[in-house]
Amino acid sequence: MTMLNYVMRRALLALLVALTVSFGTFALFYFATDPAQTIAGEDAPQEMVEAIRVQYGFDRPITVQYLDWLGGVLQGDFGQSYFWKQPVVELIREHAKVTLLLAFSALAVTILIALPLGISAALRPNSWVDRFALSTAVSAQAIPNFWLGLMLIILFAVTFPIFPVSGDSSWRHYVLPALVLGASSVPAVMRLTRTGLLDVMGSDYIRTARAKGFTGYRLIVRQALRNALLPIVSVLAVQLGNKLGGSIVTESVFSMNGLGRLAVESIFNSDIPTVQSLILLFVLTFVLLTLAADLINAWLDPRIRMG
Amino acid sequence: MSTESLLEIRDLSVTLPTDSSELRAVRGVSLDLRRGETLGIVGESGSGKSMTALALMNLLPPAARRQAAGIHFGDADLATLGEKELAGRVRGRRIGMIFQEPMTSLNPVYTIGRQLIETMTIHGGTSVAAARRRAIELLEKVGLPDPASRLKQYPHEMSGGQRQRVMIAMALMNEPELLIADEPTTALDVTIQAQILHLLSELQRELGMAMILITHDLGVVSRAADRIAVMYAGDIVETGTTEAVLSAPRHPYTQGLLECVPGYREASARRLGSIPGIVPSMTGEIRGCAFAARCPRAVPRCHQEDPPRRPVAAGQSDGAARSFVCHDPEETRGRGFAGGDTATGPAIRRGGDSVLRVDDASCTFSVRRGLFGKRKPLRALDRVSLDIRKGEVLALVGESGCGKTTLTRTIMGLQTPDAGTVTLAGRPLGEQPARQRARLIQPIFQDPYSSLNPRQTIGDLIRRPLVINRLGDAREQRARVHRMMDYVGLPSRVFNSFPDQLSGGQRQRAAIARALILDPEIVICDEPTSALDVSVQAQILNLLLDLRDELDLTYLFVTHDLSVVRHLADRVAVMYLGEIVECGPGEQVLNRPKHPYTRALLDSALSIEPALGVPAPDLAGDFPNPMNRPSGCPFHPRCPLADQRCRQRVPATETLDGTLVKCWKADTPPPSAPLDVRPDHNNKEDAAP
Amino acid sequence: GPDDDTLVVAFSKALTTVDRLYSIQREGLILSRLTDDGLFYVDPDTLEFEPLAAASYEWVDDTRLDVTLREGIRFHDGSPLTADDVVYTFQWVLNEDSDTSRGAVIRGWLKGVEKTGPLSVRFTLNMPYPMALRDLAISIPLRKRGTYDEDHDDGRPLNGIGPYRVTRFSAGREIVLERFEGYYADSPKAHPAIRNMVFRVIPDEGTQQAELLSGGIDLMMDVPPDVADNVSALPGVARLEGNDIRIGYLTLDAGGYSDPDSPMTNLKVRQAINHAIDREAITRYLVRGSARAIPYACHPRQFGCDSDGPRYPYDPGKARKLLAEAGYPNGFSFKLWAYREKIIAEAIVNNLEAVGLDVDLRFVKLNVFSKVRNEHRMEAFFASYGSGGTPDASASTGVHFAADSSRNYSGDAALSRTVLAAERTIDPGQRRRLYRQALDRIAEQAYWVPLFSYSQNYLLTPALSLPVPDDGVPRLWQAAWRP
Amino acid sequence: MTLKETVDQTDLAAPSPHQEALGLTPGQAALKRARHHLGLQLGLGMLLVMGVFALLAPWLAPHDPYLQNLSLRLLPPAWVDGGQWHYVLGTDHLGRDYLSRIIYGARISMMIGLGAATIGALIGVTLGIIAGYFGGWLDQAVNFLVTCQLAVPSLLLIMALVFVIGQSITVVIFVIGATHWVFYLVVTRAATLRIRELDFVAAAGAMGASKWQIAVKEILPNLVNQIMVIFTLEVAVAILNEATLSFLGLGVPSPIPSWGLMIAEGKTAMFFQPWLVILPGIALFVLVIAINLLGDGVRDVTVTNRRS
Ligand SMILES: Nc1ncnc2c1ncn2[C@@H]1O[C@H](COP(=O)(O)OP(=O)(O)OP(=O)(O)O)[C@@H](O)[C@H]1O
Ligand SMILES: Nc1ncnc2c1ncn2[C@@H]1O[C@H](COP(=O)(O)OP(=O)(O)OP(=O)(O)O)[C@@H](O)[C@H]1O
Ligand SMILES: [Mg+2]
Ligand SMILES: [Mg+2]
Repeated sequence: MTMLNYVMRRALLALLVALTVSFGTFALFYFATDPAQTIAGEDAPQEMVEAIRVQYGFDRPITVQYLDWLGGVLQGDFGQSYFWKQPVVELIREHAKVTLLLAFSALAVTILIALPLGISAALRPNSWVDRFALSTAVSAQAIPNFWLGLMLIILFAVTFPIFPVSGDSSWRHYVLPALVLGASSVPAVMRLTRTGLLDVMGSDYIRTARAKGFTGYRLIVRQALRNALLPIVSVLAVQLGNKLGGSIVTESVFSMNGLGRLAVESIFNSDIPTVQSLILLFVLTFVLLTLAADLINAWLDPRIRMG
Repeated sequence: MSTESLLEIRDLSVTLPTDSSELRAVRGVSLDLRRGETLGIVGESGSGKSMTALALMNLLPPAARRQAAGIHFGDADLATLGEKELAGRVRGRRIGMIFQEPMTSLNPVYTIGRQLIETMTIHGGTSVAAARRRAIELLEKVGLPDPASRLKQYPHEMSGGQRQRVMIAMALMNEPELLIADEPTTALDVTIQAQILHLLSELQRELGMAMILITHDLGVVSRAADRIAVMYAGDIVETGTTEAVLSAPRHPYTQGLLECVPGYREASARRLGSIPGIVPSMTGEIRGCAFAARCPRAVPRCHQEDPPRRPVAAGQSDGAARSFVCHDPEETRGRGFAGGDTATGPAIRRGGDSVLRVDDASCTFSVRRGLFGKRKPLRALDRVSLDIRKGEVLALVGESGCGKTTLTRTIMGLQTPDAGTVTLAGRPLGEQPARQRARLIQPIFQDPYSSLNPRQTIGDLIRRPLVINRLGDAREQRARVHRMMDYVGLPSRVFNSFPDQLSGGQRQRAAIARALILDPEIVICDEPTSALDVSVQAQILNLLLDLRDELDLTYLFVTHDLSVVRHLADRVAVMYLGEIVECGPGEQVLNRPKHPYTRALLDSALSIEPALGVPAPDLAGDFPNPMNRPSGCPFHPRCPLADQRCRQRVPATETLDGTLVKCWKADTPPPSAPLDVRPDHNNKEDAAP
Repeated sequence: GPDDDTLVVAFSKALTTVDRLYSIQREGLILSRLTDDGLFYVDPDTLEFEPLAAASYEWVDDTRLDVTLREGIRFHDGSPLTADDVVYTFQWVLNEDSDTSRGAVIRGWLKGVEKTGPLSVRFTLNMPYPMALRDLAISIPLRKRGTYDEDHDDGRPLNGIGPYRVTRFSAGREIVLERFEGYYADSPKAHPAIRNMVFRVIPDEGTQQAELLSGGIDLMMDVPPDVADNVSALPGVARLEGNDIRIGYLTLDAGGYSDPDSPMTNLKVRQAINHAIDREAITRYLVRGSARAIPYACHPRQFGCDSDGPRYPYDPGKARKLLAEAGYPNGFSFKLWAYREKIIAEAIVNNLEAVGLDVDLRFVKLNVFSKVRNEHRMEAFFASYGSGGTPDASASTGVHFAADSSRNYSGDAALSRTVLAAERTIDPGQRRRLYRQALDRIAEQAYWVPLFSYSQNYLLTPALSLPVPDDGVPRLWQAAWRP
Repeated sequence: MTLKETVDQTDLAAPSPHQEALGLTPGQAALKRARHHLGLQLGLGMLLVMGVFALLAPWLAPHDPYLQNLSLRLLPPAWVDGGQWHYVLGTDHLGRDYLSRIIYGARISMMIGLGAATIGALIGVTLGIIAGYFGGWLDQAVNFLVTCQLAVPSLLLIMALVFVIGQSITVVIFVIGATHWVFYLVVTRAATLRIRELDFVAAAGAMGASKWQIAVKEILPNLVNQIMVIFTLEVAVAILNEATLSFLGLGVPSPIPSWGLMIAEGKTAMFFQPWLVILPGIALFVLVIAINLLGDGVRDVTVTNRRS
């Protein structure tokens, strides 16, 4: 089964990547930070810090510590968070909910804005729609994410208190963050939709279809769309990946308890088991998403499927 | 063929906006077409042929604007019909269209079946089942075996020839009254070209369609068209019956075009005629005759006044049938084109010592197909042996993908063979340093657009070999470049220009200058003219032959154009699927071919013979995929003579009449008569009324 | 709000556990004063250590302490508190394997605990330890016997004896408390007014403000003074200002740990730096509130914080002169490390640059900071110390000047001996003398630049009344709704 | 601009057969198109203005951006009640002149943008050419690197790196540069793969040129256009990244006036002194939009043969 083969190859790559990256992070933290102090706290007396150092085994050589952790992972034990004193798996499960919800609603925002805009721009190049779409893209690209978040808070949570300022406990908490996070990938997706569709519309087979008598929406829907979707699927996969691992800024501006924040906090606190597990998770997500995009594309495009 | 008029185009113009000004791609074209008739439109690249065809059904690029006094198609005026009516009633229904690029003209993500069926169902009134039956029927008709299973295939699973057949079937689904074929065979191999053209004329006759056949190949129109329209710079400069136009061209451009075709004049004329200059850019207003700048007969009036349309009424029932657009100045009548000096043609040379030997060279690539595919070996060269002798022109012919380029790359040391050796000047190539090799052997490539680095000026480009080989100081190098540019006929003002600023012909001259500046012994020309228009091709061929004489060069000339081979080759080697199947002296191979494949190639080549029709090819099928080579003789699946032995055992190389042949049947006489007494395949009894 | 009788408090940092035995975070301290009672507690008004779960205590001698428990104290699960529970708690803490965050400290002085009656226990000490009551008051909440047994799981986040019980704990998000109706009535903390309390984790200050303004939270703690100024100017917000036992200081590498040739080993340089910093201005404009510039290495409210050592008033001219005398007329470059209050660090840098020093401010997170500090690689750092809320000089001098402390950059063995001796002395007069001696030495040698004491700002809804704490730890059980 | 666009536009061999002999040089043609490109001119204009500000900051800024005046903290802009014309845009929480800090901030942003984009380009282009031209296991290795880089959220990686290495402008530049080379790499690799097959590369081989000569002299010059376009975009990305980093507290160290840092510092007071957040935000927005306009313009202008 060749597809299985392919998937295996990718899995192997993912494994290698995960190992490399996680060892890199491990070394980085080993040489630069003192997790014991964070665990003990700012004002902790020295005996306490020392006790913790020994108790957690931070005094062992790096390879021993790393292999110890790795051994645990291989047995399905992702360890105990130093800082939260909880099983990492549980910690991640808890935070993942927020991030998943946020990422998918942001993706929905992106799709709802970018696709219609991109499609209408491509159908009438150089028209006002096109210009509008392009200027939207250019400006959206230039607004820093965190700043947009702050402005939205000033506007819609304080001046006009429509939405809550922060938190993640109800759907209303997700509106502004999803908007911010979604807006960040609008330019890329919109432009890609536009150029992709323009390319397709300028292609020989669309000319053939027109010569056969296709026009209007039928031309788009029945002939162009599937081809134009190919690049979009890939870019959406990448964007979703970015959102799942990279909503750091949004989560911090809106104080949401997602994976991004968890990652940041764990870094700041040298919570190595959590950092490591998160990185494994991110690598896995990335690989899975790109794999999924490849498979979807293969399903959409017989050329990829069969060569 | 009836005399009822089907299509009347009056004063059709197409303009396209460009960065700075407007490009007038079509300038006031008027054309008539009768039911069942085939009209050939010929002209060089960029003359506006495609734009004319697209303008008929308004399939122009979005920015283009179309104007016409009228496009009367039967009872409808296509010039005034809205997009909706055009789409609903005309496109695909009454007018079918086939495009040049079969590789990209089918939607890659849908099956052939879906694309065929929707052609009918979109216009309503037909059930899917009926459309499906029709699709199967038509696929059968266009010669695709096992049509029902073909419906499930995707375009990329088919070869170019097969796709073009699908395109034809698609265009015919609704039995259109008019079929427009825009260069339907240009991208295909000669053998396939002949098959497709033959198929088209058969179908046309059977269905009684009219057809507009657009091409730049005079050989193709001469065989396939009833009438011919010659386009130049967006206008039709001469029209008439094929026979009349080709045998007695009246417009200087038509004359020039014909002079350029190798083999149009007697084979003894080793020097081709050529039209100087290039097709003008069609931006802005053109004053006077568009051709005047390149015309040997031009007088001052030609540059100032628009030339009149002159009917040639001599004994025609239909006055519009033959005309040309020219001032036709009396005083210059009979003045021909530059290449008229037949006397200086080079003599055929033979003998000389072997300067390059290829012994049993094999070359295998490993190719992955598709995302999930495994790597598979692709054998591009299979134990090829060849030798090139001092001073000769060795032509290497074969269909696309047979390994010609791989062989030349191996010879130049750019590709290391898996097995076998290449011996250059008595030493194995592998043992020679690259620079030493470079001074013995130099290439000229097919595509003058990709063979010159767009980021270097022409001067730097030509000088580069000297720099790399550290020959002379900067001043000497520059002087040598100037001398070389002189040699190849490049004006020295282009020294500081970039390749983008040059025409195709000029670029090819620059490439030649670059190849020759190291003073090599052997020049490898990989299809050096196939990307060029005929008029430019003639210039380059002439130049190459002149240079050979002056610099005492040896050429390995790769081509698939047999008329070019006939024109200049001393010896010919024929390749098929990575093997050399026949190799021998030019006249021997071309006039008395031993291998059935050589014979088929020669049969398929279309020379300008208005009296003949498109021959029925006796070569079955397509060029096979080199990934799965047939057993035994690789040619056997397509060979009309193949028997059990051919299927099982690889033929050995043997020598017959000084020709090397690799065929079990080399001594069997051909089933059909030799080329020159070939029976008339002409199906057009009424070619010239 | 008062409507649902729920006080919502914002926490900037997430609490990792509600068990005070396993956390020393400030937030945990605030919370545990609601959920847990120790044997003793800090009287909020006098800052004395008073019995809480203990009815009375008695020092048998320097190393033995008898404690009698109150009657009728119940855990949140309804079971009564007994001497067994107390013994269990302390034995658990003393057990090396229990890994409590206080174990190391308690083990330092406590030898053992034994039951002397159903409601009385005896503590045996390793050595005379004046701060024993403090440790019992601040660090050790009482636990039900068997709480940490392997098979023990009663499904509740915490089983304490405090006036509030935890009904929900979701780490990093919120903690929900409910008034414990079974709380013993003779406790000084009895009869809290508010029924429910929610602690929401909102790391971002701006967000906290917005929440406060929009009614999402009722109380914000640790508010930077600027924010407090701004927000309290708005209607619907009240502001409280209180003391904090925390002090800010610079440590200079007098011992030459980071580099034996460091300019910081030069007394004149250290004195120059002391003179260069305008602590008055910094205190007035940046720390504000009840904060004061401090002349010595302790909080003025702490016991033993007296010294006659030299003071270093702001005098850039003198600082320059001292630098020149020390051989650095053009100043020198060094790295100043810091991990909190960036604004103040920047102001300090600005002062130092004004006298010709070239300062590279390394503002990092605590875990990096402490790594570098513990490896003694800093030439100078800006830090602060809260003394765990203890109003006694021992809480900070020992940590900073004991010989084996990684925070000790003085390299002064004699000073370290003095400090250690003070920690083992019970007699108050003797202790006072020893601390004065130590503080004098620190000031003379300018090992530190003592900067200022902190103040605490609270923002709250006007509907809430809250007594201002003196030690910086709010006593939420005293919170009430204004009528 | 997206990856695919850039990759698509590497259509080097796209013939422009109908061009007049001896037309414009590629440079001239681009200039000519630039003259009709509004976005490009607008972007360039804005960028020039900001560039002048950045270069001449010491002369243009009314105050020393580092000079603190604790007694004049948090002055509002001059036109707001309580503002002073002496401090046109007010002061920050340490009493430093906000206008001067914003002007100096342009310097920081540009320095970081240019520096990081250059480092990214060096890494990405080198790896891209190596992967594309030499292929084989080198390509595999580079592909592995790319996957590593992409699989970890880049902001997280940057934060972790800055966090452990320590904050300084150099570190920020290097870390951002070292994490933003994938775009260069993908585009150069794709273009190199395509160019490698072109005949002029074979011609150079036939002349006896070595592999490195071919890579540097034949292939690299053909990548310049795309590299330039990506470069401008990456400058913008780097600037935003630095701002984000500074906002999260891991960017350039205080007291260097970085816009992101200023926003972060102003954030706590954003409901009361909103200009502290809005003003640097606007500066950032204008700079980035100018760069993006320039980048889009350069792409439109240098990429030939783009129909529509
Ligand atoms: N999409 C387009 N946009 C702009 N100009 C175009 C476009 N297509 C063709 N042209 C220009 O229009 C002119 C006529 O082109 P046309 O395709 O009709 O030529 P042709 O005779 O079919 O040439 P060829 O033999 O190369 O197909 C040429 O100068 C060409 O450059
Ligand atoms: N680098 C390569 N990798 C994989 N396969 C290759 C490579 N180069 C050539 N091939 C394959 O080898 C076969 C021979 O190719 P080659 O280019 O030599 O044919 P050709 O006769 O020159 O064709 P054309 O007339 O189209 O130029 C083809 O099937 C081609 O696909
Ligand atoms: Mg055409
Ligand atoms: Mg070839």
